[in-house]
Amino acid sequence: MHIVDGALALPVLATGAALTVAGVAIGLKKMDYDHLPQVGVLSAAFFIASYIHLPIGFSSVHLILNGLIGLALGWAAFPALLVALFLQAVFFGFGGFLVLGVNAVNIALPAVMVYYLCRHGISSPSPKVAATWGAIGGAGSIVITTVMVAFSLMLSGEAFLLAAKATFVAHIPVMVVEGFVTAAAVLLIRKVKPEFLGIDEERAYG
Amino acid sequence: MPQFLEHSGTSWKGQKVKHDQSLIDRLDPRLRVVLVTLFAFATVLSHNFIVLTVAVIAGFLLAILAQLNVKRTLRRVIAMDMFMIFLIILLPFTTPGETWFTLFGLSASKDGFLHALMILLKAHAVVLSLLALVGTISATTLGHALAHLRVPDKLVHLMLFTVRYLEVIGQEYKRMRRAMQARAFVLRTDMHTWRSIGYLIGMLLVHSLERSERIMDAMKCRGYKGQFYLFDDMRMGREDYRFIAIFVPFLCILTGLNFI
Amino acid sequence: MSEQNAIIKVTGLSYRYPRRGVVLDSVDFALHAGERVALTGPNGAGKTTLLHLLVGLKKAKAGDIWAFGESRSEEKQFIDVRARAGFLFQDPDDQLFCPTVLEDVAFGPLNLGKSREEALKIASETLASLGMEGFEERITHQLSGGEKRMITLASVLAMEPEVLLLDEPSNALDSDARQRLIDTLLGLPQAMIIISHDPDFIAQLATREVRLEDAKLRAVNLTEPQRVTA
Amino acid sequence: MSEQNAIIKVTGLSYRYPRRGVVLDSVDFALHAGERVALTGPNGAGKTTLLHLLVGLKKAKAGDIWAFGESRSEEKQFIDVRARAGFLFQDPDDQLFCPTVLEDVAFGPLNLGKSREEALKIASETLASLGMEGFEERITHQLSGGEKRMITLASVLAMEPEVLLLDEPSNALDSDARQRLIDTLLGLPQAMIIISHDPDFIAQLATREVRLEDAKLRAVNLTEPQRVTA
Ligand SMILES: Nc1ncnc2c1ncn2[C@@H]1O[C@H](COP(=O)(O)OP(=O)(O)OP(=O)(O)O)[C@@H](O)[C@H]1O
Ligand SMILES: Nc1ncnc2c1ncn2[C@@H]1O[C@H](COP(=O)(O)OP(=O)(O)OP(=O)(O)O)[C@@H](O)[C@H]1O
Ligand SMILES: [Mg+2]
Ligand SMILES: [Mg+2]
Repeated sequence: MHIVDGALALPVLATGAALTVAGVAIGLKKMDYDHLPQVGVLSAAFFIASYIHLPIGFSSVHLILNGLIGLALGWAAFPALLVALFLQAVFFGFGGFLVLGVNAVNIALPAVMVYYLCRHGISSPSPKVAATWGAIGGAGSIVITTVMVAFSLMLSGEAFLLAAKATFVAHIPVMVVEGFVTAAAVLLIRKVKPEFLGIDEERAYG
Repeated sequence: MPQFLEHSGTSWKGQKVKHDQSLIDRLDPRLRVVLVTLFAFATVLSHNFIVLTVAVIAGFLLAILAQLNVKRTLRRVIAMDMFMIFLIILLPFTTPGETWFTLFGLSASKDGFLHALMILLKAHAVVLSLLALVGTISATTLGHALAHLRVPDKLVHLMLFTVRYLEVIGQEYKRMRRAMQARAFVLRTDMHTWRSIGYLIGMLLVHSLERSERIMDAMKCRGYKGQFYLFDDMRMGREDYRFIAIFVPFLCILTGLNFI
Repeated sequence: MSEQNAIIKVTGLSYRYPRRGVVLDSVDFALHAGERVALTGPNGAGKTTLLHLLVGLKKAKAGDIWAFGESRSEEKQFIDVRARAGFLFQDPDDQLFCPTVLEDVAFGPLNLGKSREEALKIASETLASLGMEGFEERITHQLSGGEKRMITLASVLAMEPEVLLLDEPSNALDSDARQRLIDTLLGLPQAMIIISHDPDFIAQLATREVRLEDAKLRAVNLTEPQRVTA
Repeated sequence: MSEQNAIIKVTGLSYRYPRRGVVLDSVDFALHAGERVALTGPNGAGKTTLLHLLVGLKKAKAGDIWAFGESRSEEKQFIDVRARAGFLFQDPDDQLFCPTVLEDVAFGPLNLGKSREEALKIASETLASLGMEGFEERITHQLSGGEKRMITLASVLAMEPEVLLLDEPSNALDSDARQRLIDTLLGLPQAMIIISHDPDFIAQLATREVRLEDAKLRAVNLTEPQRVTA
């Protein structure tokens, strides 16, 4: 999902950077110092998740988990994901440096959208309903991310159209896997530590 | 990303990329961050093949100067190449223009090929210089350098926490993964696998969060009041100015080349 | 080459950690049916490492491992070993990752290819046999230390293992929970290896003791008569 | 209201966890100079929680806390308490967070406003006084369990605390390390509260025992004479 340096046009880079700065500013404002450890944990988890590979037939996919992170953090997902992407870029050469803004907005904006879309659903008293919304959040964030990645490419040149479409198709298995994995993770967390997902205890326990 | 690269990140503890001590290590971290940013701009914004070739060579030189571990760096660069290989292969066939050659009835254009080549050069120049100049700083020091460069304090603290918890989570992940293996768990393409991995991740987050709270408590018990102490000072020295004296004119020439 | 009645047998087993150096230096060991072997040794001697090697969670640098009548050296061959040996980890927190007790205990049987109904049935039965009925719907994460230990034991036993590998099972238990654990283990027919720093715990359980020190494994003479209880 | 010579004193202290319910119900307790009080009780009784309340890491739902001659209720007031009380955590992994041993031991003195040179000097001296010289440059998370315990103790002592709060200090230690710990603690002048499940460890150290059970704290009669060693 990470785009490398050199592929995108200047206006796309600038727009991405501007959106990320805005998102991070909102995120930082909504996050106080006592919250830092929690956000740091999720940022680190995103980093680790990209090393977890699951087999799909003969191939394998790695997890992205931006849906889960969005559900847990809301706007704070912006700074969390920016930090993780920055560390990956600087220390592992994953993704580029100047495209950091575009990469961050492509991954963090869907996280925030999922937060508003599914936050209510996952705190439903029925575990089935909650799991479904978890799955929607997990798969949905990947769908939006992929669409945004495709758009970033397309806006940078007609020639990328096919690559953009291919990106989308290639990520369909990821959407399925992330859906199931996020649903299970949401189910577990709401049983074990509902306050982590901002779920009211009374609601989760009926 | 190919499988053989897995786990290189789960055991990363925020230390600098393994390499031998070098000239670059003696430079001020703030300077390194600033210079790499300028270099990235000069490279990415250029459309001139001479400039890009020089930039890639400069990237290589920096990597050599920083004495980067060859095997490790190669693995990282290859991993990056895997990301864009798709894009690069498709480009010649999707860009309109005069036909250069045909493959399976598809015509590849020269323009597309040149465009692909340009992306390759830019990406490699940036990644090499980044790994050489910034990847060789330890994450904590980098955090402090960023704070000096007016990056918001909260963001810097977040980064320092993230680096600290990377180790906690990475270890916790490995231990739990091993415990699953010990109960005959094998990764497959099925619901049971996905549910189990979902549980693993959920539990990982809960454990790590609680551990992070306990670590925070332990830090408070030893008088921590919200400030990290570092055993390094940042001061520009003679070597820094010497490096600037070489690097900045080089950047000017690199930019200037675009206009001839 | 393998002894007829040894369930697990290793010869010349060696292991080293990158920066720590050699922790196991050409270790020989055999576990026979019905034995309860205590594995002792100072902190950092490599006891946990040895158990990990036995089930292939770490790869030995040298040496041979036979388990259940076959030589084992590759990851593929160890999958079967792990299905037949029950491994209790040093820290129960590492081992519990499902939200409820019942799901966690059923995880092993599911991996062994049992259907969901079967797995849940086995899980309930195992819990009952350990006197832990009523815990099925409890949240694993909120159990006390002693309860966690018993649940991880249940989740190991639910796989109907042929041998048990127990890493410091009595750690952090209060005296009641500790006694309950001893009684349970004494009632089990399986051969087992028990790591422990608790001399009294070992005295009550073990039929034989081996000590790991300075990367070497040697037998300990059990002079006190009460040590052989079985 | 505060007793003259009590270093720490609590009255009517209560605490409850959201789903767990009440763990401490109107607990009274006082620690006097020179005492070594053993705090015992079954798993999950709330012993760790009680220590956390004493230094303000958790906020009591009801009750009063006096420490070092002052009443403490707000976060600000507890900062001073934490600087003067040395807290050894149940899990040493939670407590070691610097890459090297020396940095970790120097972390506390640095926070107390010492200069870098002073802090490093104090750290080296404390390590030496515990017989841990030579460990300065070791990587903290690669130490064995026993070594970690001793290092965390050093990092607590480096702050020159007036009282010690020790949460299961002997866990997972081998017999040598355990004896070294006992000797070290017996040689320290500070008053301390020691949580432990190990009767022999308590017998060798404690001057008095209190037991936490069913959310209530009560004194235990130490009948055996050897329990009072100081
Ligand atoms: N991943 C690792 N990297 C480097 N050294 C390690 C690693 N894991 C363990 N060690 C070291 O190897 C040695 C053996 O560790 P092991 O956990 O097997 O000891 P143990 O006998 O189980 O000790 P304990 O009684 O404390 O549980 C220790 O010195 C430990 O520090
Ligand atoms: N964050 C939490 N949320 C809910 N319950 C908790 C939390 N922390 C602890 N508990 C519960 O509170 C009770 C007291 O915990 P505490 O850690 O104080 O016990 P303890 O006496 O130290 O036990 P042990 O001997 O096992 O260390 C336990 O039942 C525990 O499950
Ligand atoms: Mg061990
Ligand atoms: Mg405790």
